Amino acid sequence: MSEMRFRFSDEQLTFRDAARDLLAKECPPSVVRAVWDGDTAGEDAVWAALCEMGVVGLRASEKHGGLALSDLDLVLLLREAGRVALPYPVVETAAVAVPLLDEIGGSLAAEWIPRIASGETHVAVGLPGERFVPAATKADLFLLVAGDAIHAVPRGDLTIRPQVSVDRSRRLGLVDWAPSPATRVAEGATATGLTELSRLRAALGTAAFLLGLGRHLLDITVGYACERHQFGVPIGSQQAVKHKLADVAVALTFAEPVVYRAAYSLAHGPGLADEVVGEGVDVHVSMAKAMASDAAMLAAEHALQCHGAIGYSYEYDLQLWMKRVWCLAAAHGDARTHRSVVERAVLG
Amino acid sequence: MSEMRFRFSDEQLTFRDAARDLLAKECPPSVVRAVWDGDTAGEDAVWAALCEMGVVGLRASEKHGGLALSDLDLVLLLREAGRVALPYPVVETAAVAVPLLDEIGGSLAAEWIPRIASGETHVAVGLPGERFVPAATKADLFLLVAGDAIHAVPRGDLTIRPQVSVDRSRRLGLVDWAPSPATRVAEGATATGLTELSRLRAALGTAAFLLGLGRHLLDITVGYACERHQFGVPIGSQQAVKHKLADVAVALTFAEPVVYRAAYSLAHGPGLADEVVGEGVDVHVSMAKAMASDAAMLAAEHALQCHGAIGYSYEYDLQLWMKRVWCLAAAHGDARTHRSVVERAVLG
Amino acid sequence: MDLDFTTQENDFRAEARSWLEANVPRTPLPSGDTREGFAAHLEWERLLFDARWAVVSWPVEYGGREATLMEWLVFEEEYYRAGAPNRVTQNGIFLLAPTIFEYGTQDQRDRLLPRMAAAEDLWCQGWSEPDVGSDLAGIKARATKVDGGWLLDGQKTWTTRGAFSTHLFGLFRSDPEAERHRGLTYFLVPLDAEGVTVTGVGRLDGDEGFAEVFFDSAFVSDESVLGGVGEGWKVAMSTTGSERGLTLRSPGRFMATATRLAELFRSRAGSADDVLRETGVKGWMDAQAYRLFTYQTVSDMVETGRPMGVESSLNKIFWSEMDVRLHETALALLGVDGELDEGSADAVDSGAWMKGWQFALAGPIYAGTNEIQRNVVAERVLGLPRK
Amino acid sequence: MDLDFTTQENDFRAEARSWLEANVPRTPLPSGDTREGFAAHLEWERLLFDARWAVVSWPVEYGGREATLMEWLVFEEEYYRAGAPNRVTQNGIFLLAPTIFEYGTQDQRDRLLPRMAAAEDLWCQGWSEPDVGSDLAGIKARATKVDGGWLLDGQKTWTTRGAFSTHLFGLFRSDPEAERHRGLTYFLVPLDAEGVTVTGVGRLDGDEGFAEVFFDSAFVSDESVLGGVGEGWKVAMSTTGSERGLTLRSPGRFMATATRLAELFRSRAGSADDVLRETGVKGWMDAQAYRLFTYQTVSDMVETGRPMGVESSLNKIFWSEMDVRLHETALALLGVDGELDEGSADAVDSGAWMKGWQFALAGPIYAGTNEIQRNVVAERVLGLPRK
Repeated sequence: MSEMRFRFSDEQLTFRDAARDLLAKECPPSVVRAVWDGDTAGEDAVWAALCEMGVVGLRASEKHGGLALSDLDLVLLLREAGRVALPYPVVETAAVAVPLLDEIGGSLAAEWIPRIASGETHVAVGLPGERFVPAATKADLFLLVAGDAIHAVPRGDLTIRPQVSVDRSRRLGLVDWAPSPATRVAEGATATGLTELSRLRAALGTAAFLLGLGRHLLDITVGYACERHQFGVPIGSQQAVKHKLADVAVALTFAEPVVYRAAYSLAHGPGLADEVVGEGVDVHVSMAKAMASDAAMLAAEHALQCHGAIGYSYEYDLQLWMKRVWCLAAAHGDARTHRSVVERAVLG
Repeated sequence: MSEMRFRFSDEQLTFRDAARDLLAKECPPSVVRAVWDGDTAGEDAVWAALCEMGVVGLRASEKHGGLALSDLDLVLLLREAGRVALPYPVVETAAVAVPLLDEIGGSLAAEWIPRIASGETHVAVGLPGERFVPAATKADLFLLVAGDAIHAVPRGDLTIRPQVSVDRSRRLGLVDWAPSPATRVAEGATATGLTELSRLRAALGTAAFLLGLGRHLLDITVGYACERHQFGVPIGSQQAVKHKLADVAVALTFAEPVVYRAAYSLAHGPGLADEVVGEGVDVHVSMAKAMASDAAMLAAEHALQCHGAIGYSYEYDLQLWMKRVWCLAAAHGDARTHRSVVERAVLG
Repeated sequence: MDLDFTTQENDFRAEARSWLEANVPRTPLPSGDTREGFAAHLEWERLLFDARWAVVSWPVEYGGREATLMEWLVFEEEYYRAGAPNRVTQNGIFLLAPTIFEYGTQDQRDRLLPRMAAAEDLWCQGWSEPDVGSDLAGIKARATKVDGGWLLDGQKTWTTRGAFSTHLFGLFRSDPEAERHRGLTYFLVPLDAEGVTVTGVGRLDGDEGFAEVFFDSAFVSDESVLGGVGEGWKVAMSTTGSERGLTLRSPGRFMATATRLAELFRSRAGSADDVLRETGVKGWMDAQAYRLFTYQTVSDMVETGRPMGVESSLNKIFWSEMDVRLHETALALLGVDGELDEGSADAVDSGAWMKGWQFALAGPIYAGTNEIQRNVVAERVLGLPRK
Repeated sequence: MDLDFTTQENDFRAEARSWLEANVPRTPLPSGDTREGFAAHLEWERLLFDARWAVVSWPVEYGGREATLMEWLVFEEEYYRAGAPNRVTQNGIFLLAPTIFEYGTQDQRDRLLPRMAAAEDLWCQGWSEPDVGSDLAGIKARATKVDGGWLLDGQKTWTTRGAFSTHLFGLFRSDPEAERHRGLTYFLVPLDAEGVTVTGVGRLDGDEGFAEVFFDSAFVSDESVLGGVGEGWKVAMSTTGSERGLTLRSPGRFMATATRLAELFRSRAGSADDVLRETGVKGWMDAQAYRLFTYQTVSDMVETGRPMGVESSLNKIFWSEMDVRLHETALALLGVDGELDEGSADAVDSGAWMKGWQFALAGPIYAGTNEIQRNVVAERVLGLPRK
């Protein structure tokens, strides 16, 4: 190819399609709702299938049984996980913990990565600025940051105070623990660099997940607006509904390439030379999280508005996606926080 | 009356109606457009009529030939002046310069107020933060602030560098002058207090004028949307047009009482006791200017959008109102600047 | 214009404030939209009634104080400032009662209003039906004339607190031949009547706040008709006017929310950037504007005697969207703490902002969606063509 | 995915940049929408043509370089970065030419395209008519068949730069019996033909940028028909597709605006509060997003061969509203200096932001208002029902 090329490879698209098919089959809304009610059998089955497909270990090197693929290879899969509102913290696991363990290496990686990637055990991540750890009650190993060190803490060495999120599938916990030399697995500049990288991966992965949530909200709202009649016509024939949904389509459509570019930057460094301002990977990731958060929030707001009263009911599935958007738009840096990163780089 | 009462008196409403009738007759769009082209005959006639009606000297005390009325009595008249996009700087003259001269008093007031209130001569005002003086080429007397002193400078003692505003009727000038003891008419705490008061009056008067501009933009757009047909129906039957204009109606409707309350505060001090935060007159005026600026800007934006191409043409009168809104929304403190005043008082 | 309250108004405020300070529960009641919470709220309602604060603007003989509209606004400001519980009786007191005052017979007034004020009868509204939503003219539930009364059939849905109420008011089609808004009659229905079944439905925030009500040849007497057979549309419009207008959403509620938001900003000064502060101050200004608009409107009503008209649609759009933005700003300020719900160990203000946000989200939807309200403003306030 | 430009692309960029640096006028030309400015722009256009930068993606024999789509994007970035003049030939080159390439005869291509590229023929578009606006199917101007050609009658309006052009392209109703979008034919009309009268009309910013064109039995030859008699609708849709799509609004233009805005922020750091800075950075991010979206779309077109489709409506909504916000932010940053117009003694950047703001305001209106574009997105991209 003699041209610059902003397009996923056929392999990447094929992998995405396979993940989409698997998730559509294994993770219907009933599985998400079951997790709300404390029943994780469905969730465990989806997770096992994703592990088997290689999604969870995708970022691990081959010596740890992974696929040795990049953030760019993962980004479309996380978007697919968002479409079905996968209740498991896939971003923290596959996009953050696995590559972090791999980069720390040694016996820690050798011992844990294969077990995590196979679904045999679970890992949780606590980054600076994130007060609560998702699915904390599920994890056997906690990767936690204290000062300029990273610690790997087994479940037995800490206590968890559970929190109730508006999205019950989040299963948040406040982790109480004491850093010690025994748990320290990286320190100094290495740890600081890995922590920063983990933050970028968490923000980017969450942005991709939000794109999927937003796209699904748009899809089901379009479906509802075509079927639901009021005043004798489908509500989707009203201009107010059309324009709300067109605005969502615009927001998602233009956020998508920004997220994919950020994934490229993480994987291969900033491309598209001759940009006016020499931004780095952090700026690209911040743009991605800011735009994806805003687009998904708009999708949620307009979805509820177009659904009317039924969207407001607990029994209707809309809320499963909407509440996840509320939580993830704030997680790993909200839109304002990320815009301020871009602002400092661009406006001085 | 044994009740709190948020309503203008019958006298105030009658005065407003009389001013409305006069302005409708004396200040059609052709008069505004003529000023753009340098022909002020029509403007001079309107101004003479307003002087005769007592509007210009309304705020002056009786000994200077005024009506000794308050900012509250003036506010509805300024809104009417906005409805016809009166090209003369009525706010700076009737709401700022006349009471300022009156408060400075002495021979300055005795000499100038009657001549200004009769339209025989013209006054211009330069407050801190306002780089340019409106209708500068028309004025015989300039009230200018330098440091902690107020100066009254005759036309002959200064030079004016004319500026071209996007609204040609603004006739802005950058005034070049040197403060001297001979021109100083107030200093120290007195001058600082009067300057602050003048700024509040200028902001409030401009807010009232903006309400009038915005209301007229809404009215003509409604009229256009009823008449203009596209795809076989009036464009005003489209939901997108309806909702845009409904949003303008909401914004103007809720800005109006905020402007009137600020006028009351200036005239009588803050009423409506038992407010949660003890705000002062400055906060009330800032709320007024912020909300009126935003509402008028929304009215201008949606007016142009609903008019389509014809609104974009120089020959169509819409632009006369729209461009005035652009200028006055920024003049005497824009919405952000005024909101920051409220912000400091309310959020600490 | 005189924006200073009179001595009488200030005295009224002082009396209300002092009673509320002494009586409002120290810890917030559980949600009135759960079964336990509702019981706690009933206790509060009866305490209010006994002290004659339940229906301040009503005649003395029905339990009120014959307060002026201004005094009612003052009371509401004090009520919400004190953090007093939401009124679980509001559907009756604020929506149905004005209609009974206007259209009810003397017998209906004497019989129904005192029990409503005392929270002995608990009213829910039956407007929406499956596939009808905001389009009231499409109502399908039927009323069939029989000897001495009517048989009701059909289904009502999205009935707020229906599962905890004793009575329902709503429209039924009494003339099967008539179309759209003709042939409807306004009925007052005891929910313990034979043939009536009430099923609770969960709401966004998890509370059982909604109900579906099924009618299967449920018999009601002729005295259950409010305002005349076939007059239902006209009568209902007066009630929905109340819902959308002044009475349900008094400015005191939003002033209180805005004040709590300002306090939240002050208590978390470190986490509020200027962008968020500007959003916060916008919300606070809007709450002020809503208060000023309301006082202006009420002054006008008092002086001219004209009732609140179609401009209540402007009102509904403004307060409902303001309420969403106020809560949204609070959640943004809370950051990662924002998602914590009621009952979470570390939730700020017991998760009240998240709860309030979900409640606020219903605002633009219920009582005629804001899209419909914008059509109403465009067509009936501005005079744009219908179609 | 490979987001690094190839050596060939980088070389192309370097060549363009170096030529533009050497040749772009040091001081901005007067507006091309005034009579004097237009003449100055024509000189520039001919300079561009002589250096073969006028139509980089066209065949060499018509004056181009057969540049790839990617290279065209690169050229546009360099063009706007260099602050080069707006193209007064754009209606011909970007709107008409793609249609001639697709529907024209070989003779039409050979005859018209080189003169268009060289700015010898200057084309304006004749879409709008009085009372027609964006509703092209309602066109009333008529074409009547006569021996050897056609007689044109009627009026076209809002014709950009019509007063300075030599030719017009547009739709005329050739079958008076047919309704709406049937029976229309696409004509190429010399404006010096007998029976054609052109009248300039002022635009918002005061320039004589519009024209009305009157046809009074104006004769044109059979060779003036583009794409077949009665095929006008189909042919025109391809042109309006171009207008709304990629070709007219290349990302380079908005990147350049966003960059100038960032420079304005840096130069006026004292007057920019955080609220305004956030607005500024949003605009900058949108311009980036637009660039990324465009590269993604072009990559897709290159790889799959499919043309730009209905998603061009998404495009139009996005760039036109972004352009308004970018200029609005600049004016807010300028504060009381913002209202100064071109030619004002103390105007910042010679009043370019105020001028650009007025130009940007046309974006959401022209080429199908954004309301219509939102309908198109809803119906044709999302599949919502038409009515």
